[in-house]
Amino acid sequence: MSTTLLIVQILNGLQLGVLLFLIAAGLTLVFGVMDFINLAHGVQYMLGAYLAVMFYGLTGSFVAALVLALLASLGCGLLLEFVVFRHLYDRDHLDQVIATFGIILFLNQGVKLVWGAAPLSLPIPEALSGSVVLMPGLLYPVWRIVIIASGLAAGLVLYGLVAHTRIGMLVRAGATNATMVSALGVDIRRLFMIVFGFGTMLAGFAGIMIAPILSVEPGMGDTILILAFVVIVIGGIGSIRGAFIAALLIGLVDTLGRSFAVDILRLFLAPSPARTVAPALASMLIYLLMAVVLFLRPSGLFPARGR
Amino acid sequence: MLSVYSLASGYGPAKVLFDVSFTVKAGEVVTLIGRNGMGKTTTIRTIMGLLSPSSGRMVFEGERLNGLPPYRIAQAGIGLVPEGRQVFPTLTVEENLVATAAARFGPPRWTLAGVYELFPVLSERRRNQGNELSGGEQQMLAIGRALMTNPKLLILDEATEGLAPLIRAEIWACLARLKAEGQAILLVDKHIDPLLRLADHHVVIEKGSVVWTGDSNDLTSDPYVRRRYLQI
Amino acid sequence: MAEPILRLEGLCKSYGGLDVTDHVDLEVAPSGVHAVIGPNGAGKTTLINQICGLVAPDAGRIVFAGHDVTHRPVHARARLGLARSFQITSILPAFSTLENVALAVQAHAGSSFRLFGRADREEVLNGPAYAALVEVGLGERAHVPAGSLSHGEKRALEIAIALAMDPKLLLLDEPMAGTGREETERLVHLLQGLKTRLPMVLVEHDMTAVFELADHVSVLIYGRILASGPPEAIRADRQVIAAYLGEGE
Amino acid sequence: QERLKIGLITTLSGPPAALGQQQRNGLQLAIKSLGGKLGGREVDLIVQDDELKPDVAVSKVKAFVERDKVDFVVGPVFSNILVAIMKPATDGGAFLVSPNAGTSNFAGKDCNANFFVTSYQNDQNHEVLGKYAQDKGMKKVFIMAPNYQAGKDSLSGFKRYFKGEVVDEVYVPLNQLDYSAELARIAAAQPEAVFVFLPGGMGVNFVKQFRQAGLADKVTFLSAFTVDESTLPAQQDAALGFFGGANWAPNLDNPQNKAFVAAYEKEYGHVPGSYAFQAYDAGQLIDAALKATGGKTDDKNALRAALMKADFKSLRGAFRFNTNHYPIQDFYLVKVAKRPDGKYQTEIAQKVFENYSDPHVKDCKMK
Amino acid sequence: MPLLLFIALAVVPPLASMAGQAHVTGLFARGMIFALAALGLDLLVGYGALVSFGHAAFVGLGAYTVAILGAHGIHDAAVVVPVAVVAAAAFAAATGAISLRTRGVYFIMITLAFGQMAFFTASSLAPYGGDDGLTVSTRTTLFGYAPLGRDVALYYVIFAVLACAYGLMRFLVASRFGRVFRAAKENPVRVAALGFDVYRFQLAAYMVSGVVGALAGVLLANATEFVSPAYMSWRRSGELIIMVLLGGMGSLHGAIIGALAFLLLEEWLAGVTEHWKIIFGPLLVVVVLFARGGLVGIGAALARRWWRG
Ligand SMILES: Nc1ncnc2c1ncn2[C@@H]1O[C@H](COP(=O)(O)OP(=O)(O)OP(=O)(O)O)[C@@H](O)[C@H]1O
Ligand SMILES: Nc1ncnc2c1ncn2[C@@H]1O[C@H](COP(=O)(O)OP(=O)(O)OP(=O)(O)O)[C@@H](O)[C@H]1O
Ligand SMILES: [Mg+2]
Ligand SMILES: [Mg+2]
Repeated sequence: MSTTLLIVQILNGLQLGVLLFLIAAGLTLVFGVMDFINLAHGVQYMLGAYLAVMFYGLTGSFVAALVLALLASLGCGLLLEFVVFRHLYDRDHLDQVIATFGIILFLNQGVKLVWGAAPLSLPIPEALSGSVVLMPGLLYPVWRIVIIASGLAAGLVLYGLVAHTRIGMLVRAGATNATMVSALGVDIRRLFMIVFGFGTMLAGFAGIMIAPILSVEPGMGDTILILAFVVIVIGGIGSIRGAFIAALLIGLVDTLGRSFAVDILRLFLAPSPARTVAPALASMLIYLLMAVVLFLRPSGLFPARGR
Repeated sequence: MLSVYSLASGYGPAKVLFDVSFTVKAGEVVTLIGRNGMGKTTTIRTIMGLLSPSSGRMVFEGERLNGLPPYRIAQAGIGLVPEGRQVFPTLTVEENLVATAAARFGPPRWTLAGVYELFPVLSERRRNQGNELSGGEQQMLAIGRALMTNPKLLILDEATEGLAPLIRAEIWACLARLKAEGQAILLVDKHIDPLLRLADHHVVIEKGSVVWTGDSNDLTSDPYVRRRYLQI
Repeated sequence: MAEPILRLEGLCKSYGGLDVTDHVDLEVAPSGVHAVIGPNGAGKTTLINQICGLVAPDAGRIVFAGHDVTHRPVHARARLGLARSFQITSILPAFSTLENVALAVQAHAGSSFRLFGRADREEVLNGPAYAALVEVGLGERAHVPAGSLSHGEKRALEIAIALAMDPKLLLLDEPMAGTGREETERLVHLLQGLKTRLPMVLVEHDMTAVFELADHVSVLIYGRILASGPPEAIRADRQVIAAYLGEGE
Repeated sequence: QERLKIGLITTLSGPPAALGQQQRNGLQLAIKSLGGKLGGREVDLIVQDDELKPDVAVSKVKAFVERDKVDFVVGPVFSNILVAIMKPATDGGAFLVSPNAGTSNFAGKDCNANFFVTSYQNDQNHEVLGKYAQDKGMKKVFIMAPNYQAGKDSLSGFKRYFKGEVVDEVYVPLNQLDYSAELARIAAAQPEAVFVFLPGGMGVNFVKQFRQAGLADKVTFLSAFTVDESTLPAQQDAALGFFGGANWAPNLDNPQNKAFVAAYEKEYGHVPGSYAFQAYDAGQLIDAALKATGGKTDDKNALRAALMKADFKSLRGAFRFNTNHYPIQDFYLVKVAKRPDGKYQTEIAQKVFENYSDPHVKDCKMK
Repeated sequence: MPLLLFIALAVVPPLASMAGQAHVTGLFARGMIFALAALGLDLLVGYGALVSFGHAAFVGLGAYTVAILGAHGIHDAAVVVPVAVVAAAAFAAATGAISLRTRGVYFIMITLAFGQMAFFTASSLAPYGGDDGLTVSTRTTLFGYAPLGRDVALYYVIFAVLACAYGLMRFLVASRFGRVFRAAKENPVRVAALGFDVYRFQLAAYMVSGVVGALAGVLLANATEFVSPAYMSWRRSGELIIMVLLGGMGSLHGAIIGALAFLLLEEWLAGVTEHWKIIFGPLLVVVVLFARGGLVGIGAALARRWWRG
């Protein structure tokens, strides 16, 4: 295990972390801040990717596809909000779970009906397709840098919005006591609608940005959804900073675990059992991490105050 | 300003209000009096649009309130200090105050600085979360929050619950000042003596119906109400 | 003076830079009402929370009925006979009013790991529970869900629960807050009857009630005991008047 | 004559649904091109989704056997489903024809008289690449697969023929999305070739990221089930020139295959993959056997013997069944190419094995 | 209502065989197995607000007990069942002790974590089929006698277990123990202040629920004659939650109805169209939007309306 490889893997881990954060960002807003359990976040992410593929097919331009897909995601989000979600804000979390699970089934199947079951893909825009040399022996795809940048940007926007604007305050207030916000003269339903639409757009945005490196296929949002929840829970629900740090932590642990588990276990075990145990352990690692974090800090790393 | 005509309302199948009528005129202080569970809070919740009346009429400044959502009612100029405080636990004190602040009718009478002056403790705790405050501090916050919406009519439901005597006295003084400035106020409180000094009208509710109305003099001289609601 | 039922020794608690409880020493006599008064935010609730175990003190010792309970969990202290009411109503909203109280009876009746038999039909639990409800004037409301009680009724229920635990010491955090005038009078009357057999710590802002009930008053300001003594002395104390009582309403 | 009942159990939900759809399409196309009849009998094809859950598959197959009284069960895509349905399908008296999954245990000690495989023994496609790398005289190869049984079988299959240095052997979690960590290792190890087994979406992700990392020009890409007709529409140019191993390719030169590919593309709008072809052959196999028995299914022994003959024109050209009911056939190295019409397909690069049979047959008691 | 439900379930096999639809028996058997698991979960979700997202692990644990002991030639219920029960109780005690320190969504996720660990462990059990799973060659016997050989017999065994578990749960939630457990759902601080060690009550309930799940697993292994790590996947745990919610949590029979409805609807819709999820999904949404308390809630609302005339 050489030092350059270690450094490279650390970088990769951070990058995976930012990628995860990009996906978790919208969920932090809707679930963490607005306190609405939206299992459909994953399929909204998927929908963003599919829409981008479709618009790319129609326009042939990535930028146009990005813009149109974002708008369409927003539209879908608002539509879903109007038809389903607004009736569930003051319901039990579990009602939200079952309804949004229904939406998962519907959209996964719907996507398959419209676009077929085979995986699709979105090419990287020409100008951003190459790689750059970050350091000797380390070629880095430009698009990944773009993803990192957009993840950071999403985080900053979100943080600013939630922590430092009146909209953010009202959303946080509405999450704990919507009636009271409304009784003080704020149309909390409309506000929730806007925020929800924005959250959907963020999900769609993540889907669009990631489509060039991952396959676009039905069900692509399901595993991601779980990962995003892991991120948010480790970070502490409601804390954007926590989600960001947790995402990096998971990225690092997962990447390094995968890369070096075998080498580390070989210190204790014969090569052949090490080879079989290590991958199982690596798969478990993020869950192990979550269990340990929650054991030590039952409300995540950065528990939101006042919940 | 606010007129309520034979209001009936309740929680689902449970009828609580049967016949409540009263008015609050501009610049007036009116109280709702009654024992526990008689429907005072229910009346207020119905006015605010948090419960929908099964019959009756509510008019505020010429606008019919029936069927309006709560935020429209608040925007029409009613500020609420709810029973049980209900401050926003996840917001800091300052955020609690500014989040819903508004000045819908000209320049604001109440600003952050004004509220902090009224309740200096809040200024000390401005960075604390709402749920970290003591009970009394939360009560002050709830009052400040309602004032920050600069309402035409201020409704206080047991706003002095849990406040220390000194602070309570300050609140009465403050309300008197507000009244002098022409602020209309609807009050529910169990401390009758200061209410007698402050209020123009009293409305007594019993089992969901208004059983008595009158001014402070009537109240002190009516033997039945006196026995029930005043210390003898 | 007899051995105190509760003794606090140098109790400290601070949040951030704020000393909410600052070396508090306090002794509660085995009978009578010990009132703790003080301005809002003085640390009264925090003190109660430390006594019953919801908040861990930073330093100091809590001795209850001869046991050092400083590090025992909430439920263990309750088992020793420490009951409390909450300033911010804390009941079981979906349970009926009677069940709320019956659960408290069950707590000291024991055998709660009993897996069979319908608990809601047990007369040994319901009888005392109903009696407690009647005492606070909620007899008629026994079978409605506690969540649909009015605010004042919930406050009364809070007291009934504490009574039903049949405690050795009762901590009352603003029991009169939110109860109407008539109800307050009834409550004062009730507590007056109780205080002969049950020591109490009473935190309250209703001075009429405090001075009617208390045998001993401690004044807490900024986390410190400013004054302690018989009610008459406290009422006349200039410092207390300036910081808390004011000149009366 | 009574209608012939066939139950198809395949994966139609979740990400691998594309594979199940190809299987279904292939079988349906076979029935259609045979005039809606197999062995002269009208066919009722009942299609069920196994949802990739073994217990669901068991329940569906039991319904096939008990409710529908099917004579043949065709399917599934995945080995773990095959293991689960073997007992309920064959105990119930039906013949099970697998158009894809072919686990080693059923080729060897657990071989079953009523079970036929029209694809291959699972390890064989991997062996193709191992043999190829060995023949090419490659020295250093990096190999990788997901951490599950098929993944482990894959890498051991590769190593069975490749005797050069395996610079690293990596198992990744199933359905991993991001391969930057592994790509970094590959770049650091500087092998001549990589061999990967990353089916479905994993393959799409890896191929794209492999190309983006700039490794495609330096390292030969060998794979099994990673670049095929089910993933190429998503991989597109990223996979061009990459190698796979197969018993067939769309451009395999024989008249029946040409007709099949043309008909399939006309009917379903995409290039068929091996899943479709093997299911098509399964249809033909049943047809041929029934023709031999005059459409009768009650004499199981006669029917089995007829199936054993495999007397039909397979799309892969000539093949026959071994005693364990797995095929003896040729295997090829295939390479991804872009067709003039802009679609992508794998094309035969060279033949690697001729009349190849799997080694497990020696453990099978059937004669 | 629960009585009707059980009577209906009891007459399924004769009706099915009369109608010549014997496989329906198998379908309902599977439904009842999941109903059993859902029933156990309902104790946690409906009465304790402890939403376990790793419940499938217990089912898997029970199933693997059958398979692994079977692989070593042990098929007798007298061994299999106690082993499964003890294993599940131990697993529940260990994971519950940690999980119950957390609340709400944190609890959901930490139970998911333990479920996933169980899943990955089972997947790497190479001697027992790894992630391909392994076939159960012989169904569980009782003192050497093979009562489960026939599907109908198996059906009635499942039925009996379900009925017993239901009865047990009914008693449990109404008992003193159950009352404390339910109260802790509403307001744990208050319950602790009354002198109850909330944690112990919740842990005990968690273990009971896990054991019931493992029994379902034992039955599942017998019904499908196959076990696989897929039985433990998070999707399965999620489906169990959905079953409980669909039926209406906190009523026990709701869980049974939910599981049966979920599986039968799935079976039926899948027969209608391959794209059945496009119908099933919105159906779930509609159930939530128009009824509180799941199918049981709808039933109650309809009954009320009918009552009023
Ligand atoms: N959420 C509710 N659901 C059902 N009934 C309720 C609800 N809230 C209050 N009630 C009932 O309505 C009646 C009136 O309650 P209300 O809160 O208006 O009384 P109040 O006069 O404000 O009393 P208090 O002085 O105790 O606050 C009470 O009998 C109470 O039990
Ligand atoms: N968790 C916390 N974090 C930070 N500050 C806290 C926290 N809890 C309480 N405080 C502060 O400690 C002080 C004492 O609070 P406490 O609730 O004990 O007051 P109190 O004497 O009961 O007042 P009141 O009469 O108003 O109920 C308050 O100023 C409050 O803001
Ligand atoms: Mg009230
Ligand atoms: Mg207090």
